[in-house]
Amino acid sequence: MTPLFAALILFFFVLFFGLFLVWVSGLLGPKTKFNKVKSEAYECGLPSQETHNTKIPVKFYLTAILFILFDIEIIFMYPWAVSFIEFVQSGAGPYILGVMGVFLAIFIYGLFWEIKSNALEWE
Amino acid sequence: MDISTIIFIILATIIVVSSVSVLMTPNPIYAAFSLAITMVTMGFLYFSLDADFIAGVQLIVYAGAVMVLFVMVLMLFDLEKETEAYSKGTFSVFLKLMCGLFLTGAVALSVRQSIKGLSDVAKVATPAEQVETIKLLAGRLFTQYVFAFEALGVLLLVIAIGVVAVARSRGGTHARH
Amino acid sequence: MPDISQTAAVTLNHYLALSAIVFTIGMLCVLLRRNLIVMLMGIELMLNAVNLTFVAFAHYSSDISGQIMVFFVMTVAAAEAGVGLALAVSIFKRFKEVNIKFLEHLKG
Amino acid sequence: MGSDVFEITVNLVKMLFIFLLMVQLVPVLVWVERRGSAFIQSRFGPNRVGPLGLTQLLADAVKFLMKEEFVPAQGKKLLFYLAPAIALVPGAVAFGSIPLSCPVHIQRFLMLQHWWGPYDFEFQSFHFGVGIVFVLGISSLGAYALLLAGWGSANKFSLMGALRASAQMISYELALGLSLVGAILIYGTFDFTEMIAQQAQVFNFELLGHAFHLRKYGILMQPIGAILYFSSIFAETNRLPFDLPEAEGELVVGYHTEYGGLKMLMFYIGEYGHMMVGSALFVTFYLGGYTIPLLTTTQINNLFLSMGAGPNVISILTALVFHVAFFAKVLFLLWVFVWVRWTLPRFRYDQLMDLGWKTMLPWSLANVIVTAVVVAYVRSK
Repeated sequence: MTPLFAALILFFFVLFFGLFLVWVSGLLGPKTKFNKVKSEAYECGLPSQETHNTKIPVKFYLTAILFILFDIEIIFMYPWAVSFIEFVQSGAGPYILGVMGVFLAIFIYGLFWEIKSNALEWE
Repeated sequence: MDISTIIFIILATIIVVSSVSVLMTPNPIYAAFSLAITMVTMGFLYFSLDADFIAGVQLIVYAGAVMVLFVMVLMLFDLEKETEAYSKGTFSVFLKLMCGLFLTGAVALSVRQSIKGLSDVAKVATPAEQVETIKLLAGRLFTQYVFAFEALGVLLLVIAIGVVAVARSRGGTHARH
Repeated sequence: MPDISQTAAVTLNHYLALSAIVFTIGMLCVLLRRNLIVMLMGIELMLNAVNLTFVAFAHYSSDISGQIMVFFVMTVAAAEAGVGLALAVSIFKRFKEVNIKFLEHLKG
Repeated sequence: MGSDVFEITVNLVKMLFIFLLMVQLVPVLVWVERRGSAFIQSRFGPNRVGPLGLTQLLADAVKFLMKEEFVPAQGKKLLFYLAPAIALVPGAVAFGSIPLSCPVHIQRFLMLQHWWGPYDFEFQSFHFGVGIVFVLGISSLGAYALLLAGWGSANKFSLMGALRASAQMISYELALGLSLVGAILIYGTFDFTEMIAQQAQVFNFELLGHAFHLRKYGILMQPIGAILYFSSIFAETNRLPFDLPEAEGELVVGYHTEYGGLKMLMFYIGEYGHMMVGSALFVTFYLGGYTIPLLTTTQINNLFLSMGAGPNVISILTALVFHVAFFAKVLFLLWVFVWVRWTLPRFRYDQLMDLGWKTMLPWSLANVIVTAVVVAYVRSK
């Protein structure tokens, strides 16, 4: 049993278990006739002012884009962190610190630039 | 048929079906979700190739970040159905299809030619060896490829600044009022 | 009599063929679709196919460099998606349109 | 695949057991949450159905099952039904890769006129060498359930809730990922089992004339990392004080506004699963995993040996003892979730984002830098 095969079995098992639960809940519940008012989108007792496709602030997407960029920089730190002790023990400690130091300096400059330029402000 | 073959067949089928549905679905949101399925399955395929770390990165970066961004942007655009999803004109479609088929043939042929020198039997790594693989990867990354690594740091910085600048920019001569 | 488990095993060919198929689908996506975002998705698909080739070669030739290349390609691909979407959003904000047909008029 | 039928069967049963463990814990947690909230607010909480209101859960389950099926008219049916199923997946799969106890060693034994074994069963569904990277990757898929639900419901509250939730999740994923780098620097591995083995080591020191023997638990070496990690799981799981996606005053209940009955319950199972994975990771990284502070494996083995148990039974019982220890730690952390819920007020959305990007990210960066310098100094000697 390779870990991948086990993970795939679990993945699909849980997915189909979830779909099965959805199906069962539809089967057991009471059946009602179609009701136009009921099947409208939820609103607090008033006719809906806006539809679901309302304007979404650009802010969300800017956050997501900055997230991707910083996420990759963090992913680069994972192999660095995991092999750090080996590098240090083989006498390359200052070198590996310097390599990541330059990278981190760029990262920190980017982060503070974003903060300073109000790209991360939410009103 | 051994277990790795079954895994490969299942994953390959999912990848092909979902990537075809990226091409075929007229609604971009469904296309984005299909692409997300492709990415996740591709990640699992990397696990079967003993590239565990790369597979994890694929899940984190592609499935977890890039595709979320795509979906968010599509929600921002609010495009229910596209009016003209595909390029028109039978001739241009024919041309493009021919291009695609030609490329497939070329790639398949070159693949057939290029694999002669490589052994088909690969060793299977145990979890302990996987850890060593990561350390090997890190060792190469921070010595042999260190310049590329730092250059990517600069690239990401430039893009982080550029994206904010592009998002801020307004006006221009072509604005439709 | 040949050993069935040997002949049925997944070889490099299988991965490369899969990669070629995905690459072609991605290219068709770029060529045929007219939505800017879906075209970007096609590019991501092509990059993924290339990554698969790299990982498969790294596995079958026992050389880790392929995986490092994949790492770099992923970084560049994510950066490309970021910039591409930023441009698409700013185009959409200005013209309320992401169809490539419309963008043909942007000349001069 | 395993070598024989017995091993494969045990592995499958184990997988099912761990999955059911997670699902079964959810009603218990709901009960803890209700009774705990009641305790903090000095009221009774559910106390009518069964002793201490324990069977309230069963009544609730039946009620959820009997709810009417409902899809909004403009909703996208496929996405609407798929979202709750997907919400279950990340928590369950990520939980499967965390070791819940020490491995069980089974010696050769005779069954059905056939010799079986020897076997080594790990107390986890599957063991990836890159443990933490796999868990982070799988949990990042959680955003899809939210986005599918938000988009599929065709409701502006759902959509806004989903967008807020995913923006919040991705913002805090940075601080979360970075706070773990400090711990990985110290352990030098991605593998959970190895991390736990390293934390089981004892280091001795003298203070004020007393000799101390402490386990090398991660929280002693990475206190700031532990705090940052624990705070970011609150945001990752959309719990108070970071439950902006379902802030009742503004967005009804966020992305699952249109869901009812069992489908809504499944989102809760997903959320609690996420909480459990977060807590289990915290235990593995910072609280020594399944180890017990003052007890070693040999001591427990000797205890069972003195009771006259055979080697296989000893191995199983030892694993169970460690399993209980692991779950005691996880349950304590889950209680902290409830505790914090009624202690801290909710943040405003801009404060939440500021906290994630401008406070926690720089602090975890500083943590990484300091840890790296210290590790380089200590290990080079």
